[in-house]
Amino acid sequence: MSELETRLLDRGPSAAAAPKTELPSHKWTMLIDLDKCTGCNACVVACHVENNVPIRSEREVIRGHGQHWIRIERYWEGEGDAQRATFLPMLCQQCSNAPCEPVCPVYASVHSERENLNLQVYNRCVGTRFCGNNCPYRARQFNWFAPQFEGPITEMLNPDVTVRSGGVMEKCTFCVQRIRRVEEDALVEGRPLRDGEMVPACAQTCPTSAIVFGDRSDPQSQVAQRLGGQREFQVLEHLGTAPNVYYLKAGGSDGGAG
Amino acid sequence: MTEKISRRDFLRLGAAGAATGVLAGCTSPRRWVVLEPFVRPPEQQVSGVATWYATTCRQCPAGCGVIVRLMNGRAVKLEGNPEHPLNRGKLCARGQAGLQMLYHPDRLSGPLLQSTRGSREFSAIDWNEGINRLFQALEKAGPAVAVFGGATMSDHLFDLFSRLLAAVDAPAPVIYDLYTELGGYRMLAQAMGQVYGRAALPAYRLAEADVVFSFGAEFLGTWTSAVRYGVEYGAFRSQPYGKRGLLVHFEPRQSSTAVTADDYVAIAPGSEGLVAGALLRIIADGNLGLPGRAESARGLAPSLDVDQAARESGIPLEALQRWARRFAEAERAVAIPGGALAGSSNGMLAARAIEALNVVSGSAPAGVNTTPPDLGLARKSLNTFADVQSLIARMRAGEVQVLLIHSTNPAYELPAAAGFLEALAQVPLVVSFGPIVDETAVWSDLILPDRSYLESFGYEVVSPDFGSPVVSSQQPVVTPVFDARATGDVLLTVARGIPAAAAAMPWGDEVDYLNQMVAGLPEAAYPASTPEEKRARFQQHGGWWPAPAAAAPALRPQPFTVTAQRAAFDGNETDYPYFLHVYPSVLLSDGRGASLPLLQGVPDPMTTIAWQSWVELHPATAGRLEIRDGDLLRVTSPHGEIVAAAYVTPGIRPDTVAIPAGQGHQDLGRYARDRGSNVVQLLGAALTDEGGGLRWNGVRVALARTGKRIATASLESKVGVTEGLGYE
Amino acid sequence: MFSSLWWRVGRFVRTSPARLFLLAGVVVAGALALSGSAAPAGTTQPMAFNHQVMVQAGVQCLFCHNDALRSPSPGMPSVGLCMGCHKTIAAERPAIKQLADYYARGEPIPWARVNYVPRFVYFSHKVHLTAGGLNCENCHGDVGHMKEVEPVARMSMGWCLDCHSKQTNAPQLRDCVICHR
Amino acid sequence: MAEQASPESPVWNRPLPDDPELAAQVREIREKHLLQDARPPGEVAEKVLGPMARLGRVFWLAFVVLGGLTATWLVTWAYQAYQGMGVTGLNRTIMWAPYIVNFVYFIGIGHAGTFISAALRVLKFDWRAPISRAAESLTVFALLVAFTMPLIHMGRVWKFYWMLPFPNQRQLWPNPRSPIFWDMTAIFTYLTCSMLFMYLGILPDIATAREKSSGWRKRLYTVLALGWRGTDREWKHLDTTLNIFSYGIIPVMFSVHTVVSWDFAMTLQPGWNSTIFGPYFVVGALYSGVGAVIIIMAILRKALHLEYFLRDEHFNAMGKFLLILSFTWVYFYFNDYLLPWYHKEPILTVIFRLFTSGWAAPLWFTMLIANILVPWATLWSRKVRSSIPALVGVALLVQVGMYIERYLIVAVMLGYPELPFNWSVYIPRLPEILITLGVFAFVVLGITVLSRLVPIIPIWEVVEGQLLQGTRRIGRAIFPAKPEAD
Repeated sequence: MSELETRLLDRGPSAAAAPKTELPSHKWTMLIDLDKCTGCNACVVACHVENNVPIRSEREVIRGHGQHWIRIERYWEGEGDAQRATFLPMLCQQCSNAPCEPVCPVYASVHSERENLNLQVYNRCVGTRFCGNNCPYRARQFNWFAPQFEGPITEMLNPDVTVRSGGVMEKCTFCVQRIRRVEEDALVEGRPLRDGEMVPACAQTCPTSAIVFGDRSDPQSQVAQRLGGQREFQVLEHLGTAPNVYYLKAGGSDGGAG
Repeated sequence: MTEKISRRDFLRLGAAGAATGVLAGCTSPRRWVVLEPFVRPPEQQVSGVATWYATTCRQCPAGCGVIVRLMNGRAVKLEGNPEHPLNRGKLCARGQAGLQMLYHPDRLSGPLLQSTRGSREFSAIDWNEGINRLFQALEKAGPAVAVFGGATMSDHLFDLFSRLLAAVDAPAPVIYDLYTELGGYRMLAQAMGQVYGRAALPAYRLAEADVVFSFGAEFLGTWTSAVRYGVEYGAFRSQPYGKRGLLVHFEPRQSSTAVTADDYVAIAPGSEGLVAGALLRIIADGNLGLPGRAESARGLAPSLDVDQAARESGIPLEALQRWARRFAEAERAVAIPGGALAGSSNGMLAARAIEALNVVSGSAPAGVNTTPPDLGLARKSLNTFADVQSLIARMRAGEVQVLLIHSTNPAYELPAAAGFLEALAQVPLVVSFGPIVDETAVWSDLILPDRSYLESFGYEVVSPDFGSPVVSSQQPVVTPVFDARATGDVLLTVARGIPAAAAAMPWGDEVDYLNQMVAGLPEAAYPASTPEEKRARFQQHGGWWPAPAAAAPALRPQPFTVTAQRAAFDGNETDYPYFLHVYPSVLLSDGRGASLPLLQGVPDPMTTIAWQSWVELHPATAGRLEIRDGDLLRVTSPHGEIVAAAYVTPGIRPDTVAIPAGQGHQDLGRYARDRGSNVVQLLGAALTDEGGGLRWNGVRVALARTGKRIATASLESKVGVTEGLGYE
Repeated sequence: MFSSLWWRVGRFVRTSPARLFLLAGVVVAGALALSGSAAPAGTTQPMAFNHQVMVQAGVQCLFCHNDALRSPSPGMPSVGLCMGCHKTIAAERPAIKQLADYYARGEPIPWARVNYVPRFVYFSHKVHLTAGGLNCENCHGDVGHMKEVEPVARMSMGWCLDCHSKQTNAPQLRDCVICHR
Repeated sequence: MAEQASPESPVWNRPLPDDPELAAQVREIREKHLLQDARPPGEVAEKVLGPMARLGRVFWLAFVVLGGLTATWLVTWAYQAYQGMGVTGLNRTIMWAPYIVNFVYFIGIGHAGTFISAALRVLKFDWRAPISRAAESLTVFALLVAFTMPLIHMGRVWKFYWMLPFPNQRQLWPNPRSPIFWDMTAIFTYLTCSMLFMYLGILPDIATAREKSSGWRKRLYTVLALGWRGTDREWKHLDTTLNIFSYGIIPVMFSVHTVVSWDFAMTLQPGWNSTIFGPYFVVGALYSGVGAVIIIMAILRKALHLEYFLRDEHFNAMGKFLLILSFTWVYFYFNDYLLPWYHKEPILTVIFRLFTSGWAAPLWFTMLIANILVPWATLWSRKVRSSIPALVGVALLVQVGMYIERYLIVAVMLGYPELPFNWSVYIPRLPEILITLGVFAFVVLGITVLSRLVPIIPIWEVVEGQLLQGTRRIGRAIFPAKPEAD
């Protein structure tokens, strides 16, 4: 029997010993290569299923109440033959200097130093929507009505994620329920997190692997190695929100540097 | 049912109670929350920890491998099977949404009987009565039985249907649906047969390609296996030393593949073959490209005037020359004949012309030039529209007593001119196996709902195979949610009563049949010693695939001639000024996705519209006819008329109008009903010149304002997206 | 009839206003008793299950709640697990007969949950028992000596935070994401 | 030589000078200035309390109509809270529009009320005496409404108490860095300050009313008057308290509306995050507030026949005040537009083009006409300022202009974030319209009911002012002069 089970078997209330292993902190980062994004929306559907994001009816979408934690923004550029469109997957950028955090009156939008993420505590949100207005990326989605999951569809809801009620703000959390589960497993097994062990739902299903996810504080990670190229940019950098989502420019000559 | 308890019965009995918390009342919650433990816990079930099962996605005919995450006995997430050679751990939007089909609120629980067809008054009957009715009809019908199947019917079910029909010596099942027709599966297979001698769906490896010319092939949206082509495209864009390849896309409408391409060429509809022929001619005449290429081009190039071809296809001559040189000089150049060709009158000619480009560049498609080892498994072969017309003729002649329809919706997918519904009247018993009441089920007498693919056994031979044959396995991942029964079991039960069929199908139930089939498979990539272990590994890994063998030698193409001329369009220019471009919707495919809210509610990539159908037209055309977004237009073609909302987009040719397939259902559940319009009603039933396919891409239409408007359910701000970016 | 009752109560009160407070007290006590918001007298478990007897017989927590070390939820013992021993041991006791009934009918035992955490809170037994270095008794009290399990404390946020804020070497334990996601 | 009020002849029957020309001048002065035209205190009180008690048919009609609208406001609010915020016209880009516009508008109106009574009291402008209480009542009701607006806007309004700093077992406090928390504290202080300031001012008058009324009014006034006997000690304390309050309220007024403007200035939204928003909103508040007070003065003058109290001199002074405020507002408004127009930040050029030539142009131009063109073209002439209908017309236009100006800032600018994909246009739906109408009705209802419950004109201030006023003769002319009493 492991040392652990022996301790448990002597059945006495043991002093609340300090946790043995130190809780490591991470710099979760997402890298989206716009050269590979084909706008197929697989990430959008995967995110809906993973995070219990409700699908709104036609009437609601017409009134602008459509909720997608990640959406594909399609912009038209150029004229005539040079007519181009770019797909820009837009989701919460988990800003390190997030404009939505200071404005929330009830600490529902808080920053997690350890995970370097912007958290949205659904049960604390009272729905003033100040954060939604202050997000320049409009990445925050509001539950204008209470979501309805009809019939047995409630069976496919992911038990790891809170099903939000009406009147609550929600947003992409980098699949924080997966991050927590992977961290808990690593913590229990007493080992550091491996790169690629934590993959959000969108990165896992993206057919062209346009979305790469990892902890950029670990130099060996996929993300850290691919950052810093000429093609790298961040959306609305000039606002100083220090987002944690990096994009790689699309296009370039067919033989040019990657 | 035999005395041996199959895996499904074990699941059904064991998992009687899942741990559910029922919170009721407002007094201290502790007292009222009931915690129900299992009676007999299934062995791998740890409440709170996920278990994963491997199975196959049946949302489109490709057959990608899927692993399903289960929490407390409920399927909560689908992911790509990382080991599966086709999709390598990835899934497309339709694959991800497949889970909602399992828990769809409109799924039928138990068989239904409809007194008068089209009345939609169904009376529930139990399974014994349903199966007895089918059995008595089949027994009486003898050879007068027909099966109309779709491409997403699993191969094991196709095998059982074929054996049943062969036993009662009725003609083989007809496998045909709108998705494979719009994708041109059958036509491309026939073309490959003429070029390489083996009629199989081609698969083009892009991972190492330098230049890819795609002629109307939306391989990043819906064509053949959008996931595998996504994986290939990802590799194509990140080749070593920063090489990202050149993708050129020829299509009248700017699809998501067109906008991700490096160069998009808005060619005139129906002129793909002409352009390919012109390129061959230029390579041959100009002696371009690597050594040897010009000679083989000279052998194949059609005799045509390049200037006239340029004028007709709407591409400047110097552009044609530029593309011809790029294609000829690229070491690994691939030309992909797309689905749009299948609908043109000269589809086969165009496909051969484009395949000639591949022959010139020496890159034959995978899955065509290798002779597959004999797996001993049945494999669906798709039928042409001509076969469907002959089936309809048989029905109209009264030669069909019992018609079985599975995983296809002909009442919605076939054009009215095909006369399917009229012919249905002559068939005494129509049995539909759809899980949800769709348009065809409304015109059937008996509905024996099949299980969703996440609840049923089976195998599917993957098509297109990218070089090595793959068989995907299916297994139930949850206790069946509704009282549906696997069609395979229904057939085997019925077959036991018919002497000829009983001999041909000796198995007790589907699992017996599958165990025998799997036992016959050769050595797989994963080790499996005893037959039981091979069966278990077959389901655990999610299928069978051989160890990666060396690339098979490229088959020498047979001599074939290339002629190139523009496709014909019915409807004269004056009455019907616009070409109609029909394409399968990226999310709803050919309409089977319309029942899922996950697919209806997610915006279409190019138009960002959800829940609606639309008519795409160029701003110039819209300006001339004073049409704005959301105006309801009456679109009339020589064969029919529909009303749909306009969507003005710069991504289409001024003389062309594009309408996606998928909406316009009267049935198929609460999410699909009365939404948009069905573009198939505009199509005629004419055949293509060669190959017997449906000519769905050769229709001209006229537009007329109805004066009414609807609000478009689009996610984008039209102003912001077009002018906004420049901020002028 | 009601008016006479009303008159009689009025007379009773009018005689001495002090009785008014007596009447009010009665009404309030009645309301409290009915609404059940008074301290819960004890859970109505479907079967009399006595932890004390089990523990004295040498059965450890992990034997029945066997998922506690490998899953966020400790796992309730299945009816099959109980029958594993009680098919033979003390089979004649009424409670055990009741257990055998449930098993025969293939019905799960509808235990009433004792310790409750709202559904938007994610608590993991695995982490607390292994990395947290805690023991079942730290939170659930000395269940080994309880005839019928009683909640030792209302598991509210403040209660959890008392422990979490004491972990000086792991300040991140006060992060919202530890319990809310 | 100041003409002193000798004890034998009380102020109200001071004889006219015998020289006919001087007498004509004195008669004219008494005609123009309320405080010169003294009447016996009893008569002044009767002029106020008389019409107050007579609840005519017009009052009950107004009460029913306004009461109905207020009821629709509350019912619509309940419906919206029950159904969810989706019933409004808000969408994923514009998450704030109607109610925050009302919030800023009503806090704006509120400021003018207290500013007029407190600041003019500090500056010793005695002509403010009859206006101050009407203005303060406007403040109180406008603030009550403004306080409910953020609550109406909340998705889960039943959890509003989480925004209040109370100790709880969750060890969670409201976020002190959030402008909404500042709003909450600012409005609370301002509401309590102005209520106290008004209540103190009303005490002596309620005592007067207590003496002169009967029945339920008498019982009500005895309770409300807190036993005011009018002793010198009480007057002394009242005077010092009112002074303290009036000195205290002015900085509160400036800070509250600056805090309200920080809801917008502290954000990243283009068009909002400019440093001029503080003073710009304060001046905007005063501008719309003074307009509103003019309207309230005109309505009360008509309804309660207060011609004696609210004379041409008051309307003339308020008209001039409005004109000056219009100048300052224009300065701040174009200061806010000048810089973006100059440095051509892309997104702001889009918004600017939207206002000048886009779909929002009609709104923008009506706002400019209403706020700048009309007041500047008319208010300089005394004829307009003294004809009450004209002045009320201009004031109403100013209200419309200022409401549109805030609508442009909140509802229109919010629809144009930096990423063009998410641009959107806000279209008001029924709940917002009903709630906005209901809220306007509530403020007017509040003032009408208050004006029938308590004397709306401060009798003691008028009487005190009349006592201290005198005339001074310099050479051939007589001027109204106020001897240095305090």
